[in-house]
Amino acid sequence: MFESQTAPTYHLETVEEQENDFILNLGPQHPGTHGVLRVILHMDGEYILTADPVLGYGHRMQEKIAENMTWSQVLPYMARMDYLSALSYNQAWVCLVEKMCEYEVPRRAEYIRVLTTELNRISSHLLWFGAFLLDLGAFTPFLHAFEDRETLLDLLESLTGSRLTYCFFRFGGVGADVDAAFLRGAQDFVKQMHTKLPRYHELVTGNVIFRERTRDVGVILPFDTWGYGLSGPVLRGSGEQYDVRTSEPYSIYPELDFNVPVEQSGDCLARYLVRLNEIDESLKIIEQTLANMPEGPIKSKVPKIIKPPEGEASMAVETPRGELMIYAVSDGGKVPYRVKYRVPSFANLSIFSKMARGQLLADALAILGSLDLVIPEIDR
Amino acid sequence: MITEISIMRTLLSILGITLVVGVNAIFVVWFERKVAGHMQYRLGPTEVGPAGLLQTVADGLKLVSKQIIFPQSADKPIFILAPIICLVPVFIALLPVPFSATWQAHELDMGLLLVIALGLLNTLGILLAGWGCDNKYALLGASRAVAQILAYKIPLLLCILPIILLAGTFSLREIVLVQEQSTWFALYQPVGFLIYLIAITLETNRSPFDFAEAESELVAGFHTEYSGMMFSLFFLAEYTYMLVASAIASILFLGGWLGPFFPGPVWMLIKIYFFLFLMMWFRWTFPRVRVDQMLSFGWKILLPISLLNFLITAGVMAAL
Amino acid sequence: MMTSYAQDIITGLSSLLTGMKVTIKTMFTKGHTVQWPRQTAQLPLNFRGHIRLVANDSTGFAKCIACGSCVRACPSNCIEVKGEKPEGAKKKSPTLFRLDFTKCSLCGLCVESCPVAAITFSRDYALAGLTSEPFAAMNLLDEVASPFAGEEQ
Amino acid sequence: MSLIETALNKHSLSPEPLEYSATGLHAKIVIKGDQLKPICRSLYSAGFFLETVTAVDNLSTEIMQGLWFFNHYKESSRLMIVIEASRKNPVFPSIGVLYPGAIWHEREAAEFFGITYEGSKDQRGLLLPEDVNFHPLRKDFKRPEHQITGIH
Repeated sequence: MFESQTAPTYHLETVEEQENDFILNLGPQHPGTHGVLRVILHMDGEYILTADPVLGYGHRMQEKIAENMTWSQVLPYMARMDYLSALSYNQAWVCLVEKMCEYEVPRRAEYIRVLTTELNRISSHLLWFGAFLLDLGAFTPFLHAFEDRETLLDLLESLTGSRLTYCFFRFGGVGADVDAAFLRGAQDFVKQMHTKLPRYHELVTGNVIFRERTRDVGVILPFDTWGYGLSGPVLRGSGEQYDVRTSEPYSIYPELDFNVPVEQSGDCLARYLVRLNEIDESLKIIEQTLANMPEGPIKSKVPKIIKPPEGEASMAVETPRGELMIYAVSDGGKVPYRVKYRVPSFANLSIFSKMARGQLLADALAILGSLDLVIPEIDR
Repeated sequence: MITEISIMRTLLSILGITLVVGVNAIFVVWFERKVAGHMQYRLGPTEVGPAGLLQTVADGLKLVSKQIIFPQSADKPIFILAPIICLVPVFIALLPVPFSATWQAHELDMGLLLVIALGLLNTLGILLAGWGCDNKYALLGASRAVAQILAYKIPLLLCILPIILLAGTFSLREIVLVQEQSTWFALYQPVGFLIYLIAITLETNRSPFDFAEAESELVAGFHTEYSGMMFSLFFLAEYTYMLVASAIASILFLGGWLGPFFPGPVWMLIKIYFFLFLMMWFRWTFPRVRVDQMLSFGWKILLPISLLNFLITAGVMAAL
Repeated sequence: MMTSYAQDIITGLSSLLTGMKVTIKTMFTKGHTVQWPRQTAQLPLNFRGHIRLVANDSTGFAKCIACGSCVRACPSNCIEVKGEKPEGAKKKSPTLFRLDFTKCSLCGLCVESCPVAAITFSRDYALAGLTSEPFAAMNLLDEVASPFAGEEQ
Repeated sequence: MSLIETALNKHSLSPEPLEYSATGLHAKIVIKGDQLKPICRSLYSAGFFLETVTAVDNLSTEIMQGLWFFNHYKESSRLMIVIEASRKNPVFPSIGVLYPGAIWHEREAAEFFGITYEGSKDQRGLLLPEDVNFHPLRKDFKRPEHQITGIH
């Protein structure tokens, strides 16, 4: 309907910084960057010549912190990296240590882990949905998403005791058992989301303004994906069906029946659709775990002081933002010798300067929103 | 002829307009927050006054008591002038607006023209605000406001022209009186009505066309650097402008104060608030349109359709 | 071309109207809002406030045996415990149990590490103050009776 | 395994297979510095994506291990490439030309470990403040004298 004019394309090599360039500092305090991200934009009117993200405003040196903590003390720090999917990070860390020490995990604990992680994934996607629309200038979807997220957070709070920075998983199990009220609440939530998701589509997906703002904006071509190491919905929007949950199944994921949503067009709309479809798939997983929840213990016996044997190991999980890999080296001691977090948003943001080149300022913010960045995770 | 009575009348009506502007701003801001709240599963203001009605007064007092910050590199005269230039024209534009057959501050033969002309000055205020404060975001916002002006003003005028053809007058009061003889012009001009609705949303810088502010892109657009009372002048100007645009819309298309049972001013207010509610409804539902998309929307869709609408009306009028 | 032009406009307009239908419906639905302080939301059962000491049912003294495992478990170094044996007792009792709540991340590792289940989460949520001092050194022994009470005087 | 073997076929390297269930990795190869770029070229054309670039500082053996992690979208095949260098002045080749995503990882590892990535277009720091003159992840790193004061 509103055909946009073709944007002039610029190449990095041909653009030189000039004295009278219009330089715009997007951030670190800017309503569109969702956190302390700063992007230096060289602009020609409303068009962006180059974009250079400047990171580190929220840097806490998590990898060094981990070298000064015992293996179990690192656990609470996991939630502080990606605060929107704390349970995925919890899972990565406990699975890593369980792998190194060869601890057993009871089946009920595995079910609770997957159930809560998927709930957490939905809450993360809901928040992203709202924030993305906020970037596009629509305020109402944000609070509509928060309305549903509120139910979800209440539910998770009743189990884990916190609303956002969960520290719930334990080596060899989980921190608390689910009760009948929680299971009923989860069932009600699934029902509620099944009626609410079509509303989101009515309110946003079909909207002509939204479609024009996102279609063909910020296209990631398939041959860019592996050079930048993209993962998660950002990758799956470009047609690559890569999901750690299916490619390297951990926990009980191999027993579950779910699809990995993929879109081919690689633009903001594709990433949006992937995430909304992922909510659907997560609901499917939750329904299955609720139906098959086994009885039994929720925690196996593990020693109080954890000393993984000397060696190295890596563990990858699928967070709502993509692949999180933790690589740890143990020297047999009480503290990790080296921990490396490979975080999804970091790789996903690195392609931004390429995508933003030659785009309008408004589009750059749509792109930034569609990448689903969590800045503390990037800065670590 | 200037008589004592006419001077008294003018003074009284200026007082009346000031009252209307003030009360309207207090009420509409509250109304908008309530509408927004309930559309988002919230409640809106509830604490100050009955149902939070006095919240705006409290906010206004807070704004007035705040320090006005002048950026060091700002062009101070322009910086101060900009909000005034924004507010005064919309204030004056209320003069020829009739709230009933008798409730009118000043009858003008060219009332409609005056309102249209004053509407343009608002953009000048925005441009000055963006230019004067030496802020890049504000400058971008102001340049957006200027860039869009032709894209909606021409369709807007092309929607008004058929009304003038139908009514045969520029006087707002007489346009309503003509509608009393026949019927609401919205029924003759449904397409023009729709386009006018879109155009006034554009004209008042309201979402989905709020590029000049564009919170998520430009922080606060042209008024990024304004604080305290000067910011609230922009705010007042925006809401008064909405009032004027809605009043003109109800006069042109919905027969102004005409209606059964209630006295004229009540009907006029009902119609005005209907338009205000529509604009709020738009704002709290839609994402923001991109600037270039809005321009091509203005030139490729609004302009040809409104031109066609005008030509057809003129043709039919000539044939009759 | 003309038909697609008109079709675009009509589908566009109808999509906008669908969205407006959703928001107007929402206007008449009730949300989650709880108007604090007139109403209060229910705290969940597993709510994690700051930690507090559990008193022994019979004596009223703290169950704590001042073993220091919570101090070692804490990732933020926010617990400080000192203890000694009261006269005639088999186990130690805390003479000092101080929490630096400004550092605490409410992870609950201390609660889990405690061998005698002497620590639990409080249900205080409205914690606010004008200075950080009251929270930087919270004396948790205040809430429980102390076996040393007689000696100090 | 097959994907890794095919990709590295022409380099006559035999990756050391690792127990996936125990380490989470499929293979590991230790190579010389000048072999990295040709290997990465093969990996790139085989569609391997870059997980991360990092390092491990080993104080006792005086060795800085540069680590490169790769994986494949189609079939999970995690490959770890190791290059060893002296920890005094570690220099590794940059693969930013092939894998543009590596530039940020290299910038991060460079400032954390004091590594020089030769041929990198972008040598700026990434996460640490601009004025730091230390490399916090080196094992002999001592907290600098400078203390931040005035935090309440």
